[in-house]
Amino acid sequence: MSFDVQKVRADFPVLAELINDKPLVYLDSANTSQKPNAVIDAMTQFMQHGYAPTNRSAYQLAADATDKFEGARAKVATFINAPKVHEVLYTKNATEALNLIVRSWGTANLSAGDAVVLTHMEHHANIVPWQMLAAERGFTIRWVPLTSDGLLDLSNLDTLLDGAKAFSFTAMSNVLGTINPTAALCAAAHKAGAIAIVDACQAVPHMPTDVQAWGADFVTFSSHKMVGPSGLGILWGRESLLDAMPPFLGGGNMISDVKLEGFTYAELPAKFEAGTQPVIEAIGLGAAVDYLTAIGMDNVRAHEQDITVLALNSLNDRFGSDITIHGSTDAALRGATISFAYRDVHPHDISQVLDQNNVCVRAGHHCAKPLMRLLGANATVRASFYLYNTPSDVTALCDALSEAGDFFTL
Amino acid sequence: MSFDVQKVRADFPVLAELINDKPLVYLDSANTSQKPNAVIDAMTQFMQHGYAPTNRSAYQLAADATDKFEGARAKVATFINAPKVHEVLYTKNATEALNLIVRSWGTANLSAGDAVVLTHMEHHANIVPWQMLAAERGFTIRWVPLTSDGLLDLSNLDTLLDGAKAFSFTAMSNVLGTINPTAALCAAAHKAGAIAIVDACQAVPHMPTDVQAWGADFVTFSSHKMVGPSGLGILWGRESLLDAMPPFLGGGNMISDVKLEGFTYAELPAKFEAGTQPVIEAIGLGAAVDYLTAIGMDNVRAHEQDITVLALNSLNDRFGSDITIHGSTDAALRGATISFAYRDVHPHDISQVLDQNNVCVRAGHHCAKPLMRLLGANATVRASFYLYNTPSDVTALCDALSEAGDFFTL
Amino acid sequence: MPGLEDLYREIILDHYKSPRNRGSLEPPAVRSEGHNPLCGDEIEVFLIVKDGIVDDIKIGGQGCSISQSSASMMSAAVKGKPVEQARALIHRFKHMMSIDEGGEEPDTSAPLGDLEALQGVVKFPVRIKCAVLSWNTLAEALDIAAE
Amino acid sequence: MPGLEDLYREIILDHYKSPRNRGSLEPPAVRSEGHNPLCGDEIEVFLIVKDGIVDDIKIGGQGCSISQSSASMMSAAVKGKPVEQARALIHRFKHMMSIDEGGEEPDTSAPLGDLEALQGVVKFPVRIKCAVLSWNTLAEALDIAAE
Ligand SMILES: Cc1ncc(COP(=O)(O)O)c(C=O)c1O
Ligand SMILES: Cc1ncc(COP(=O)(O)O)c(C=O)c1O
Repeated sequence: MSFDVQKVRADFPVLAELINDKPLVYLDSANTSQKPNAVIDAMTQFMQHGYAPTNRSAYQLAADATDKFEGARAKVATFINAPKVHEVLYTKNATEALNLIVRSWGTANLSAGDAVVLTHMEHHANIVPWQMLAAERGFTIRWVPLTSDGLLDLSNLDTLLDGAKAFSFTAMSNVLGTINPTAALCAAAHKAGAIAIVDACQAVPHMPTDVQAWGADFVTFSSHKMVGPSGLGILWGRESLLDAMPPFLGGGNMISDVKLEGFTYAELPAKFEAGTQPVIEAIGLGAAVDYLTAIGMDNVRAHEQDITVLALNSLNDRFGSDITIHGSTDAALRGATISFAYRDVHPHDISQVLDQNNVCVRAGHHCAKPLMRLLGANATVRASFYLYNTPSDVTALCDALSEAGDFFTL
Repeated sequence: MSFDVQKVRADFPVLAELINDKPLVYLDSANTSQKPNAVIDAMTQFMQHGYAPTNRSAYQLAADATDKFEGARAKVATFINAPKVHEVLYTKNATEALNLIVRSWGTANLSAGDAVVLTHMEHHANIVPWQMLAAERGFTIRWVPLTSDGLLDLSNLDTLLDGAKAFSFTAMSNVLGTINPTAALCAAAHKAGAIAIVDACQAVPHMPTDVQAWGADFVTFSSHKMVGPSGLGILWGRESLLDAMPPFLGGGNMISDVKLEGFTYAELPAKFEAGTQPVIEAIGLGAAVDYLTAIGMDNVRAHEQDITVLALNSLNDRFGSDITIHGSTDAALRGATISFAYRDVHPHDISQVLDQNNVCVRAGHHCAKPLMRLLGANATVRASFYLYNTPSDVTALCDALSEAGDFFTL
Repeated sequence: MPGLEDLYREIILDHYKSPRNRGSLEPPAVRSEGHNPLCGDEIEVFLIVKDGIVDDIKIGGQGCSISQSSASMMSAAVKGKPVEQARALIHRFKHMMSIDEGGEEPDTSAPLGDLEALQGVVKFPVRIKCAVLSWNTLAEALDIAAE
Repeated sequence: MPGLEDLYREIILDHYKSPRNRGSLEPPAVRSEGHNPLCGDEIEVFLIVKDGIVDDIKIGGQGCSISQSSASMMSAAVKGKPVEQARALIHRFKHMMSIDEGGEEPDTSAPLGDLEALQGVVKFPVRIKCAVLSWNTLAEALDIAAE
């Protein structure tokens, strides 16, 4: 299928909004993405015509809702090439998925003297849960450092992994855009006897994902970053690991039996899905997966690569030494998430001027404070592009940026 | 405001659905409720025109989304008369809210030798998390028994509470419909030096709720049972308790600072809200709260009480000794959730015949297996009514039930 | 929408009202237990395997007409049969219930007898779990007996 | 939509470019630290209270023009003033930023001086946290000094 960005844009109603008579230039998709009509309609239709409990009641309406809910799980499994549908678990977001792994797998496997390896470019969601458990259990966290162009410095990886029980890393940095060599990192983890956990929040929405080709043990991501609704995340895990782990949250749906003396738990996936699930959201994510599949994840990646080249070139051409772009300059090694510093103007002030032009970027630490310290910044401006962004969005960013420059050099 | 059930029904598009040319008779609201246009539209509008990250980015669209998201929190606070808005925490469902309390408060406060008091009519969500922590910590769980008409047997309450650290109970049984004397139970807990945790899943949707009048310490409920979307629950807690508790999930948003060596956490409510929150869902719940407030929770309760009287009378009149209704026969002591047994026909078979007439009831253990054992049943049929149900729904239930009787007495 | 007669064939109601092989067996008979967490149905299978033959089988527990009649028919179908044949029948029955467990297509040449009547359950997806519960429990009992 | 001039008054940019009381103080000066978790801004307040008077104050940390200029103006406004007056000013400033902490309405009779320029921030709700960060940090420092 050929990719037509104008056609894509027409699917996203918010992109047609005018704010103060100017169009919206949404460059914050690494934070959260906009939603196409296909997703909005799937949720609306379901609420209007088919809402019912899932996996609980036996009447037709409930059976149909259950089919849609479980059907969405199957779609997600196909989308990431999971070997088994029941290895795909619904969570509330990627953060909960990571906490689930740390609490459930970690509690069963980590104690004092053990080590877990993270990287310097992790999101807080892949740091804090480990720190919380480490404070209880006394295991060590080791950190893979970065090279000066924002790639993982793998020169000492084998030493870092030596004796480690888990290697947990992001497939793509949400600050630098760096795409990590996920399959090689999983292989290195396994060679050292560690499990490999991939935070794929920034990868699944933007490029084809194959958890088997990666060779990962756990993969996590969020619906809201991949044109799906909020309130839903995904944890994929190998059946053998998930089967061996204790449950995470207790309650309805995850049990096989409950007596006063104790409970027994259900099989996958119910074992890890306590309580009423995000049903409307799962149906929305199913529609999101269909939407992205129809467009083709190869096309999404190719389009974003084009935009990345254009954006890097435009920013450098127009602002030269006034701008410092963090991370790699090679668009083949990175996604369309671009963090930068502009002279000594504070990112918050830049984003203010940009906002005056409806250019929406994030200014801040992007939930990656350890990385920010490494960059020597409290904050950066981050423009992140997605399948619906155009070359004219790049122009709008550059124009607004030079206005910011003018304003703060009064 | 006067209450007009036909007007209410017109707000719920699914109730106008015809299945096989017959109208839908939805009697499964204790499981999950249907959604009015006001909620569906609020979510749709937000996704079409205003979707953006909350509490992260600084541009106008994001600020507006944050206002709506935080505004919904304020609405919920008003709805339950919470003293402070930041005591209202978003979770993914009531189950997660209960797990949060048990994990966070429980881990800090419970050890071997301690005791926690639950009741025999609890939902698995208010049992299993306690059993999970008890298995780790070795504290004891004590159970408040029931009287033969399905009320809590409070004759030994003070003995049961003696030395206990927490009393966690449902405000209304999801099986028997029993409404518990919540304020008195909270007072008894406090007299014994225990905290009072109220599972208000079945109360908040159906009657006016005032957490201060209850004198509770924690109150939990789910959006999807109160005409709001799935994927969202609420935990209200006293500020002093929440402040003293360790965080539950770790990640973005809940931190103040993160260094390689460790993290410090944010203030309420962010402290307990790790990761991207159910934003679309919160806006939906805000609309649900507005909707219920406009109708008036007193009116909802009065309407349901009328329906309960009618249903109890109709079932008894038409089926006499063929039907056994569990729980109290006094509509003042119960909500509109009615569990029953019909001759020796299995509930699953009854629900099948009912479904053939589009009468949607739940047949099963209702996530309350300890209670079912007490009733001596593996399953019951449960018909649960809500603000949109009518006297003719009661008739439809009775008609379908006599059809089931005929069919299984061939 | 399929009608009630599609689901509740006469032979099913007959097995429900007069269940075959109802009861329990003392050890050395093996015992396994199945739950349907959805609806609370419980099945117990008591099994004696002798010389590779299902020498005796008894069924306990409670459940709806579909789960009870399925268990009753199952017990009648496997009693006195070689273990291999019982396993093949489990595979074939689940296949009929549209549960694909991989492996070879089952041999459907032999007549199914009473079990044929459960075919209609497939049109009521929610009830498939009811029909299959006893079969899964039997599979577990066979595994235990083989240990 | 309010324009940039509403937010970035000249006096604000002046304080941003030439911050007053920038630096640090050694103990026995007290120190407190504030973070804006939203954007990463950090403020340090160093404070010496002597005989109920803010004897000296220095400001460290990094942040945007709003948080930095607010801190600079604040330091100038409270230096040499009685602690009670500093606390009253915190209350009044947060009130101006539409943050209601309960308690009495602040006395707004005294002129605010440079701080008046920050009034425009209220129209940019996201930036209120920037403006208030240093004031919360000062409140904490005053609490520590009072211990
Ligand atoms: C009394 C009671 N408590 C807890 C729950 C759990 O709620 P949820 O499944 O939304 O987490 C329910 C509903 O299922 C309930 O009825
Ligand atoms: C790399 C990465 N990991 C984890 C997360 C956390 O995702 P969520 O906030 O949806 O839980 C994010 C996004 O915020 C992210 O970019």
